[in-house]
Amino acid sequence: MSEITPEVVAEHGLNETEYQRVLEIMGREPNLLELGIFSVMWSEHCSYKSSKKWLKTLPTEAPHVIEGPGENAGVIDIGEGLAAVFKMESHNHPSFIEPYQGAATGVGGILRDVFTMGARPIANLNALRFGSPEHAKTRHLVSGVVAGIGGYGNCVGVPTVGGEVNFDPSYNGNILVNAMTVGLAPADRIFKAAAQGVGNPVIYVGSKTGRDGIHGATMASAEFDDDSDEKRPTVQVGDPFTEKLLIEACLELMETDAIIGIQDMGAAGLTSSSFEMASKGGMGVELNLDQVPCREDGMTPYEMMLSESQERMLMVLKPGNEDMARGIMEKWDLDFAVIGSLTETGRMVLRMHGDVVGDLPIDPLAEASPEYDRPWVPTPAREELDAKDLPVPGDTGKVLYQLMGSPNLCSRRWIWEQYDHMVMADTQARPGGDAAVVRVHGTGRALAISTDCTPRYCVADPARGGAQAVAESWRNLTAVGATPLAITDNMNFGNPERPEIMGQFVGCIEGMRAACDALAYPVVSGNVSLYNETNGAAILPTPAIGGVGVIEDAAKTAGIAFTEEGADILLIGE
Amino acid sequence: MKARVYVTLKNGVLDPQGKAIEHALSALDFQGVEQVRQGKLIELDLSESDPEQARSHVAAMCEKLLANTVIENYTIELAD
Amino acid sequence: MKARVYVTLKNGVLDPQGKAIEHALSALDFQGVEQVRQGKLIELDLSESDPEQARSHVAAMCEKLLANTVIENYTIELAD
Amino acid sequence: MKAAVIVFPGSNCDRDVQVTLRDVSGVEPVMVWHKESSLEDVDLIVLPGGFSYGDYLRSGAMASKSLVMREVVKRAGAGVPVLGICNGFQVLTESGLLPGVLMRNANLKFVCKDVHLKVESSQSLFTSAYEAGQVVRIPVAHHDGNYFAGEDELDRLEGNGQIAFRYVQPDGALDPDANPNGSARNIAGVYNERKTVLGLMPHPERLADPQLGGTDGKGMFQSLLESLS
Ligand SMILES: Nc1ncnc2c1ncn2[C@@H]1O[C@H](COP(=O)(O)OP(=O)(O)O)[C@@H](O)[C@H]1O
Repeated sequence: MSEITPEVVAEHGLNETEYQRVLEIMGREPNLLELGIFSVMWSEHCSYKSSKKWLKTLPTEAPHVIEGPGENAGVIDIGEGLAAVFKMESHNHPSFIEPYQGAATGVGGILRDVFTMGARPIANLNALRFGSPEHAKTRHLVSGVVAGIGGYGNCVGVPTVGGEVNFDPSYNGNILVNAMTVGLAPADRIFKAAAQGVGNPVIYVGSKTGRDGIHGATMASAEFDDDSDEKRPTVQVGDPFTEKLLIEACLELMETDAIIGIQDMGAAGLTSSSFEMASKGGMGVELNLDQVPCREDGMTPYEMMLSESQERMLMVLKPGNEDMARGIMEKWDLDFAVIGSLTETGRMVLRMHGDVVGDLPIDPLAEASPEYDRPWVPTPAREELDAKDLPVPGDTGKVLYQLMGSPNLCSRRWIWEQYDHMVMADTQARPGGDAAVVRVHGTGRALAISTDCTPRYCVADPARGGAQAVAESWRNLTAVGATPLAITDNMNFGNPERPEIMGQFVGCIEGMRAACDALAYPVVSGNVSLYNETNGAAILPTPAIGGVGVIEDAAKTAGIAFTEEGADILLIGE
Repeated sequence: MKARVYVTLKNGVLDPQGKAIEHALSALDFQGVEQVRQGKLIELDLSESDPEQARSHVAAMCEKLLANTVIENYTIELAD
Repeated sequence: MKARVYVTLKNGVLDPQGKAIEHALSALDFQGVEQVRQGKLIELDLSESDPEQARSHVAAMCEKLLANTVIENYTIELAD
Repeated sequence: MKAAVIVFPGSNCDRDVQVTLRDVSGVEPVMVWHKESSLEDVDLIVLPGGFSYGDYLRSGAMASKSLVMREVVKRAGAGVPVLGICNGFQVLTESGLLPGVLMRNANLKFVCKDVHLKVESSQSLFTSAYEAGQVVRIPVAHHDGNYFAGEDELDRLEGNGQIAFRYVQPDGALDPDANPNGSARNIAGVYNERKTVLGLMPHPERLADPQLGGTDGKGMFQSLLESLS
C-alpha cells in the first residue's frame, strides 16, 4: 500500500480537520483502502454534510406517510393496501461528461432505489436543464440525454410518463439530469436496508464488478500502472437488460420470506451499501473480497470497494435460504455470491487472500460524518416590477407566436415521443398535460405524477421560488383530479462554500417548507446535488419537485384538451 | 479511396452487448468462448486520393462523430 | 486464440445507420464522403488454438447467431 | 381460446398482452418461459413486445434461438396461429417464420406515438373483425421497426396478399409522412403465406381499453377469438 501523504488525503477530498477525525476514529493511520472508504462515505454525495442541517427542517410527516427520508425511497399509503414508493435523484456531472450513459445510468440508479424496497417500478419521470440552445454543446447534450433516458427506460419496460425541460445559459457547463421513479408495493411488505442477525450471510447479486467510476483514485496512488487512464474510465455504462432481469429476480425473491435487508449498490457501491446496511442494523460485517464477482482480472480491494459498476445489489438473507435464492438469480442469468457475514463487532473487516486488508469501525464512521453549518447570506430582494410599467406589445398575435416558439415554452413532443410512455398499459394520461396519470393495476385507482420547478423564480427570490415549485406541483396534480399526497425533491445548487449560494439553498428550503406546511404536502425523499458551477459561475438554484397524488376513481379525471364545441371557458383563481 | 474505421470500447468499459452474445453462444452450446466484445465497423468511400490527407480527414471525423472518445477507441485502415 | 468477425450488410440492403452518418458528416461540413456503410466488429477470445478448428468454429457461430445471412455477410480474421 | 405468451428475458409487454387476452377471451393465457422445451396444446401463440436480450446484436436474434422457439416453429408449421407484436415481429423474422427484416428506424430514434394503419384485408384470423381498408389508430413504440425486404420479395408479398397493415394518414392516404420509421412501402405488418403467422410493429394491446384512450386494437383479439373458439 502506498504512503498516505497530505496530497493523497487531499485527492480524496478530505480537508485537514476531516483527516484529523479519521485519525481519531481509526486510532492509527488508515491505509489507502480505508482512506478511500472514508472519502466516499464522507463525500457530499453520501453524507449530505452541507445540506443536512437544512433538510431536517422540511416537514416529513403525515398520516399517509409510511416511510419518510432516510431509506432508499419514500413510501406513502395510497389505499387498498398499497403503497407508492418514489424518489428523485440527480446524475448531473456524469451526464455532462457522457450524456447518453450518464443519463441512462441515472435512470438505472433511481429504478434500483425503488425496487430495492420491494416495489415494482411503474413510472419514470425526469427534470432536465440545459444551457442556451445556441451554445455549441447544447444540441449534443440534449440529444444524448434524451436518448439515454429513453434507451434505459424503454428497455427495462417502465414507461417514462412525464418531465420538464428548461434552457438557460447558466447550465451551459453544468446540465441537470434529475430522474424520478415511482413504484408500487403492498403497504405491509416494504423492504429495508437494515442488516440483522449475527452470522447471517451477506449476498451479492447482479452484474460483475469492474473498474467503473472509481473516484479520485486515478491520481491517488503510485501503484496504478501507466495505462491506468485507459483502464479506469470514469464513465459507467448501463446495461438496462441486466437491470430488467434484476428487477424481476429481486421481486421474485421478495415474494419469499428470505430477505432480511437489501440495499442497492449505488454511488460508492459496495462501500456505502455495506456500511449503510450494517450501520442501520447496529451490526458488524466481514467481507471476503475474494468472493466478489469481478469482470476484470487483478482488481484490488480498493477498486472493488469503490467501484461504481451498475446493476448490483447487496442483501442479507435468513440463513438456509442461499440455495433457493441462488436458484432464482441463476434462472435470470445473474451472478450470485455469498461474500461475507454479519458480526457483532460493530466493525467492517475486509479480507482478501486470507489477509485483513481493511478494518474500520462502522458507527463512528457513519455517525461522525461531518455536518456543516455553512455561512450564508440572504439573497438580496429584487425590485418588484409592476406590470403596468411595462410596454404593451403591439401585435399580441405575434407575441403569442413568439412565446409558443420559445425554447422554454415550445412543445416537448419531440422528447417524449422518444420515450416509451405506454408500456405496462396503464398510462391513462400521457405526457403533454399537467400531470401524468398512471392506473394502479388491479384497482380502480390511479396515481398522478409531475415534476416541477421554475429556476428563474428561485434565483429572483429563493423563498418564493421554492414555495412556488411546491405549489405548482400541487396544482398540476389537482388539475387532473388527484389529491396530492407527498413530494420528493432534488436540490440542485452551486458551491455551498459560497455564502450567496448557501443563501439560495436556505431560501429555497424555507419556501418549500412553508408551502409543504400550508398544503400538508410532506417531503418523503430527496437528493442534493451541489457544486454545480463552472469557473465560479453557478447554475440557477433549481429545487426540482416530484409530486405524487392519488385519484380514487380513475374514471374521474380531467385533461387539458378542450373536448366540446360551445363549452364554456372559465378562469378561476386570482 | 476507401477507409475502414474500427470503433471498439476502451479497456474496462462494460460491454453489455458482448456479454449477452457470450451468454447466447454458450446457451447454443458453443464452447470455448472466453470473451466477446462488440464494436463497430464503419466503411467510408472518400473522394480524396491522397492517403495522408484521407487519414487525417477520417481521424477528424472519428473525433467529432464516429467514435465516442470518452469510452471508445478507433483505428483507421485505408484501402486502394 | 483471438478471432475478429466483420459483419457487413449485403449490397442492396438498406443501411439506415450508414445513411444517417453520411448525413451527419455532411452537416458537420466534412466534404468528399461518397458513401458510408456501418457494420459490426465482433471480437472473440477462444480457448481453441488450432487455426483451422477455430475458423470453422467461428463460422458456425456466424451462421447460427452472429450474422443474419439473409442480409449480412461475414468475414473472419484470426490472430495469434 | 387458449393462448400461450412466450416470455423471453427482456420481454416487457408480456403482461400487457396477457391482460388483453384474458379480458377479451375470458381465458387465462399460459405464460411460457423461453427455456421450456415443450408447449401445452394451445390455440394461439403470442410473442410479446419488449427488448429480449436487450435488443443486443440484432433485435430478436438471440430470442429466436431460444429453446422454446424450436417448438414454436414446429407448431407454426403445423398451422397453429402465431402473433408477434413489435419485438415478437423481430423474433419472427429472425427465426425465418416471416420474410424480411426490421432495421433501425430511418431517423435512428426510438418512436412512441399513435399511428394510423390501414387494414389491408379482413380475410384473416387476425383481422376478421375489421373491414378491409379500415383505418385504425394504434400506438407504436420501437427503435427497430424499419421493414426491409428486396423489391422482388415485396412484390411477391403484395401479390400474395401477405401485407397485413400499412402506415397511413388518418384519412387513409398512403404517403411518406405517415410512415414513422422508414418501412418499405409503409409496411407495418406481414403474414406468412398461409396467413397463420402475423408480425406487426404496432401494439394493438395498448389500445384495447377505453380508459387508455381507444379500443381500435381490440379488434385483433376479437378476430382471433371468433376464429379460434
Ligand atoms: N423531459 C421530459 N420528459 C417527458 N415528458 C416531458 C419532458 N418535458 C416535458 N414533458 C411533458 O411535456 C408537458 C409540458 O411540460 P411543461 O411545459 O414542463 O409543463 P408545465 O405545464 O407543468 O410547465 C408535460 O406533460 C410534461 O410531462
